[in-house]
Amino acid sequence: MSLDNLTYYFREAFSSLHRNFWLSWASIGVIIISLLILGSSALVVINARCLADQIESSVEISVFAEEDISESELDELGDKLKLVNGVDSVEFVSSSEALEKLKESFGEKKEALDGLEERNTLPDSYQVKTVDTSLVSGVAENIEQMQGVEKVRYGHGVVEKLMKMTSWARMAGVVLVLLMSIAAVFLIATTIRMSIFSRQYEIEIMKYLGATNFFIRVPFFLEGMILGTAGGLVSVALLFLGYHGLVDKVNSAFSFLQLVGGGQLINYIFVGLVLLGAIIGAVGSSIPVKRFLKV
Amino acid sequence: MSLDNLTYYFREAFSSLHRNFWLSWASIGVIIISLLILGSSALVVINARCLADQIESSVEISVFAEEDISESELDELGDKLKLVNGVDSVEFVSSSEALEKLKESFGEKKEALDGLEERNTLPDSYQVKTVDTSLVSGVAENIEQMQGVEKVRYGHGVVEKLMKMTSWARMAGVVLVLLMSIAAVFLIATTIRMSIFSRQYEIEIMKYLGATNFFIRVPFFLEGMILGTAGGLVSVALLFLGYHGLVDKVNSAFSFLQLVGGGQLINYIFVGLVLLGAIIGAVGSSIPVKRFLKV
Amino acid sequence: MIQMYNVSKIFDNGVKAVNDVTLHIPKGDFLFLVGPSGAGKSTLSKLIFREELATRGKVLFNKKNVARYKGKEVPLLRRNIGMVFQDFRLLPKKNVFDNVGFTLQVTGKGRREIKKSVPAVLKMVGLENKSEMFPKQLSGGEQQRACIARAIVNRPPLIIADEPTGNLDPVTSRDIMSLLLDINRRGTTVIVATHAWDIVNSMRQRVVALSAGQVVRDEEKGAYDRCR
Amino acid sequence: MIQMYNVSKIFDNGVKAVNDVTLHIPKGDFLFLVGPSGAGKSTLSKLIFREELATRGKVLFNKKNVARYKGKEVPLLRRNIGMVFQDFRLLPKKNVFDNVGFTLQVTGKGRREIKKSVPAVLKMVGLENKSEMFPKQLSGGEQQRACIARAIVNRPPLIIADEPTGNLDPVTSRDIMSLLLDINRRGTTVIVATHAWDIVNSMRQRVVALSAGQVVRDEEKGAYDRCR
Ligand SMILES: Nc1ncnc2c1ncn2[C@@H]1O[C@H](COP(=O)(O)OP(=O)(O)OP(=O)(O)O)[C@@H](O)[C@H]1O
Ligand SMILES: Nc1ncnc2c1ncn2[C@@H]1O[C@H](COP(=O)(O)OP(=O)(O)OP(=O)(O)O)[C@@H](O)[C@H]1O
Ligand SMILES: [Mg+2]
Ligand SMILES: [Mg+2]
Repeated sequence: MSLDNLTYYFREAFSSLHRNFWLSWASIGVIIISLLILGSSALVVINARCLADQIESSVEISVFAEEDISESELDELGDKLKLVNGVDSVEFVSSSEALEKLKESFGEKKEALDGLEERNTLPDSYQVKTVDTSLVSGVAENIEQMQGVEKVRYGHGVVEKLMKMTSWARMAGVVLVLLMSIAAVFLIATTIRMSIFSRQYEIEIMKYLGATNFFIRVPFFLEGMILGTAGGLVSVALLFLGYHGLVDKVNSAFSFLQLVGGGQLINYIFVGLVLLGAIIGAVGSSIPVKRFLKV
Repeated sequence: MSLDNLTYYFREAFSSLHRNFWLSWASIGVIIISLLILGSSALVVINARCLADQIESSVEISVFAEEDISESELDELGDKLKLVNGVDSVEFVSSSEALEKLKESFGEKKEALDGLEERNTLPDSYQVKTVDTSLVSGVAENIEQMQGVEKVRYGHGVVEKLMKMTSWARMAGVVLVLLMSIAAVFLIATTIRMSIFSRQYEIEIMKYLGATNFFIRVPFFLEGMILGTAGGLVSVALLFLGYHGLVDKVNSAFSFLQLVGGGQLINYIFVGLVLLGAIIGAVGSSIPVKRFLKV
Repeated sequence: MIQMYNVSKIFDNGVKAVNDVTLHIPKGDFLFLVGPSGAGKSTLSKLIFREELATRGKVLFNKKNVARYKGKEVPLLRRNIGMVFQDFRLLPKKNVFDNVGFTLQVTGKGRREIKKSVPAVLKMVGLENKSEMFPKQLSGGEQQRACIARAIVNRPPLIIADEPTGNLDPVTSRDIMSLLLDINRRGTTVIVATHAWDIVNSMRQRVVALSAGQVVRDEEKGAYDRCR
Repeated sequence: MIQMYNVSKIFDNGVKAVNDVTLHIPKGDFLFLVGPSGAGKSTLSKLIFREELATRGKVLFNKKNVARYKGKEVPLLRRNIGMVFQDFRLLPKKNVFDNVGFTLQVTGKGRREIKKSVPAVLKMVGLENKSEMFPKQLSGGEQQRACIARAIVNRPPLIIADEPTGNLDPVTSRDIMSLLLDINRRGTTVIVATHAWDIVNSMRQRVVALSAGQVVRDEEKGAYDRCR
């Protein structure tokens, strides 16, 4: 490929963008909207996953020791718990700490429990966290059979429901992003295809004049890449500004609901969107040309 | 408009759909996807609002009477509470009922409270619901000043946060649906516009042959309406099946998370989507023709 | 039927295609418009047809300035003119029958009338076997004849034929010209822009010669050029 | 240069456009293809150009069956043939200069060469002042000449001109024909499908007459038809 050809390809691509002004803008508009929708879904999914992670990591197993157990046996039990498969961390909570926690969870109503201090019936316990939420019930069963363990408790139904819900959210997220990707690819490719459709006549003539398929397609490839990259950049810019505005507002308004403020994954999404735009633009512009080349 | 003309218009519309086969399908595809995205957003928003309503309606003010109050004074207080501006309902909760409720909310841990029954320190209370969540703090202040009231309690910070969040969710919902509507309209109109773009040559010739603008536009109008209605019906069908599948699964999986299963509003959305498709299709097909009629 | 007074047409790019033309074409005339390539014949036709508007001067059709036709009236003007376009302008997605029938369709004619008139006209131009074919499937000359059929099918009071025989063999050309002359004899005004010098010379009708946008000759019973 | 053996072309709709044609065109020939409208002249040209493939029979170009050119080779075949299309086929969004330069562009010629060759060729066909104009802004004859310029600019070994003077006045037509003859004298094979009987008769070159897809006459130093 000589320099002459290279300049020709770029000149063609740019002048075609200019000559097909309306079509170019329409395509960019569609690219921007598609990528915005895809990008927003991805951000929603990331936040949902992050929330699910938080919820899951707070699921613990309470292990209550037999009442007549000695101090040293209690310590020993704690050490053994740490060795159970799937256990992440073990924390000792004394009877009085348990009451404190309980009161805390009561919030404003805590004085209702004032009477309890004198005859605290809450037992000592170990709070066991598992490596993964799906292991909770298995680990609990194992622990129940251990010596010195009176009772094991974890939010049976609730944990399972939570797990279901978070795994649902994850799956739904993957499905959502997948569907949105397909939709975005379809929308962008269709739009570009249509804009090329209206140039069928030109493409055929070029072929009749002895142009190779490659020669005809390269400018379309470049043109699509330019459109796609431009659309990608604009949508990422909008998404970036919009999302950071939202994060600022939400994170300061709700201390209990924190959006993912930045980080690797979000940067990947932004870069990914621009790349996706460029790729669909380039490929989507040069593939549909093919059908008009068969003359 | 004679019958001859009418049959001509319809014949033209249908044969154009047939002749511009690829363009027709591409347009229908874009319409389906756009309306699917819009429809899903609307369903998400409806469910979010419904959830927000549930959360809000559960915000109550607890009113504790002075300890030395007589039975009749207590009743009187209840009646007076009902008359306070903004109060929706008042319910008496006796000390023992309060303990029951507390135990319930403890779920699996309720035996920890076993000791309490003997010396129940929980006071009697009135649970007051307000007409609107935004009135909670005002009503609470008023009640506090009433005779015989020892203390008033409601989740201060929490209520305000919740209120903020639900009103946010509502606003975000409206914004989301609005943005999605704009996006859908843009996508559909652009696609149809593009498909008409490729027929510029034909439209101009018709004008040169003495056809009136009306004569040229009617078949485009019909064609767009057919495309839009077809796309709308398909997307509503997909949405209906998908959503009801989801509702069945979610509602049976999570008793605490109930999706809106049906009802007027959802039917409105479905009808609205079909109408929107038909209208954008028809209008979006006949407006862009205009620019080619100026010859 | 047509009066032009000091008409000039200057295109956006500065080309003066028609330059100060004054011309009268009475009803019932048969007129050849001749001149070298790029002389302004097509532009002059487009001015009557209101495809282009004159930059200066007035073009009257039936005593009304064509520039005065606005919006909804333009189609009414054009229905009075059967135009054979130099570039054919057949509707690519309609077959020959529907292309020719289209001019009847736009005036709201019923299907029965269309089914009667169109085949008759196709027969006149020798396309009776091609009515189901699409423009792309026709030879150059066949497209041209379809275009002529379309121009005459609704019996307009004026026919403008821009180079109607450029893709036709001599025999067919003569047939087409006789057809036009025949239509003229029944009262239709006919303007033919053409390079077919042999036909112009043998028919001895009014000849208007253009050169560089100006009328350089206007003769009753004229010839293609003075020298012959 | 071209050999056709029992070539027939039957279109999808059953039309037999070319019927059992056997024809040899040696290198350096100048050949007129004549025949009534719809006789199959354009279809025959398209068979050589590989725009259409023969239904039966063989078409050899430089001893190679054109049907054997596959994919990437088709452009190479076409670069050897300068084609003047009956329907012009100018690129609507390129101006005259770029349209004519395109055939040089596709063979990878540099800008310097294009800037030298194109104006020279435009001058030959009399379009030196129109190089910045777009096809839509040209008269019919000017478009036709742009098309001729494009066909000859890269000096192909074969030129096929399908009705190259249909929109040209007699003087310009003669100039174009002399130009083609001139190019032929320098060794280029030239095929001209035409209805211009006067030119055919005056030039006395080989004439192949088609009728209903069949070769009905093939004469050295022939005339448009036997009677004249
Ligand atoms: N739309 C346009 N914009 C600019 N210039 C134009 C336009 N249309 C025509 N011209 C120029 O006006 C001049 C007259 O063109 P016109 O088509 O009237 O010629 P013509 O007499 O019909 O020629 P031909 O016999 O070749 O068809 C030409 O020089 C042409 O380049
Ligand atoms: N793509 C096609 N499909 C079907 N029939 C076709 C097609 N192209 C041409 N024909 C038919 O083949 C016949 C020969 O056409 P062709 O274009 O070769 O004629 P021609 O000799 O060039 O005529 P003209 O002088 O009018 O240009 C015609 O009857 C035409 O209708
Ligand atoms: Mg002209
Ligand atoms: Mg032909």
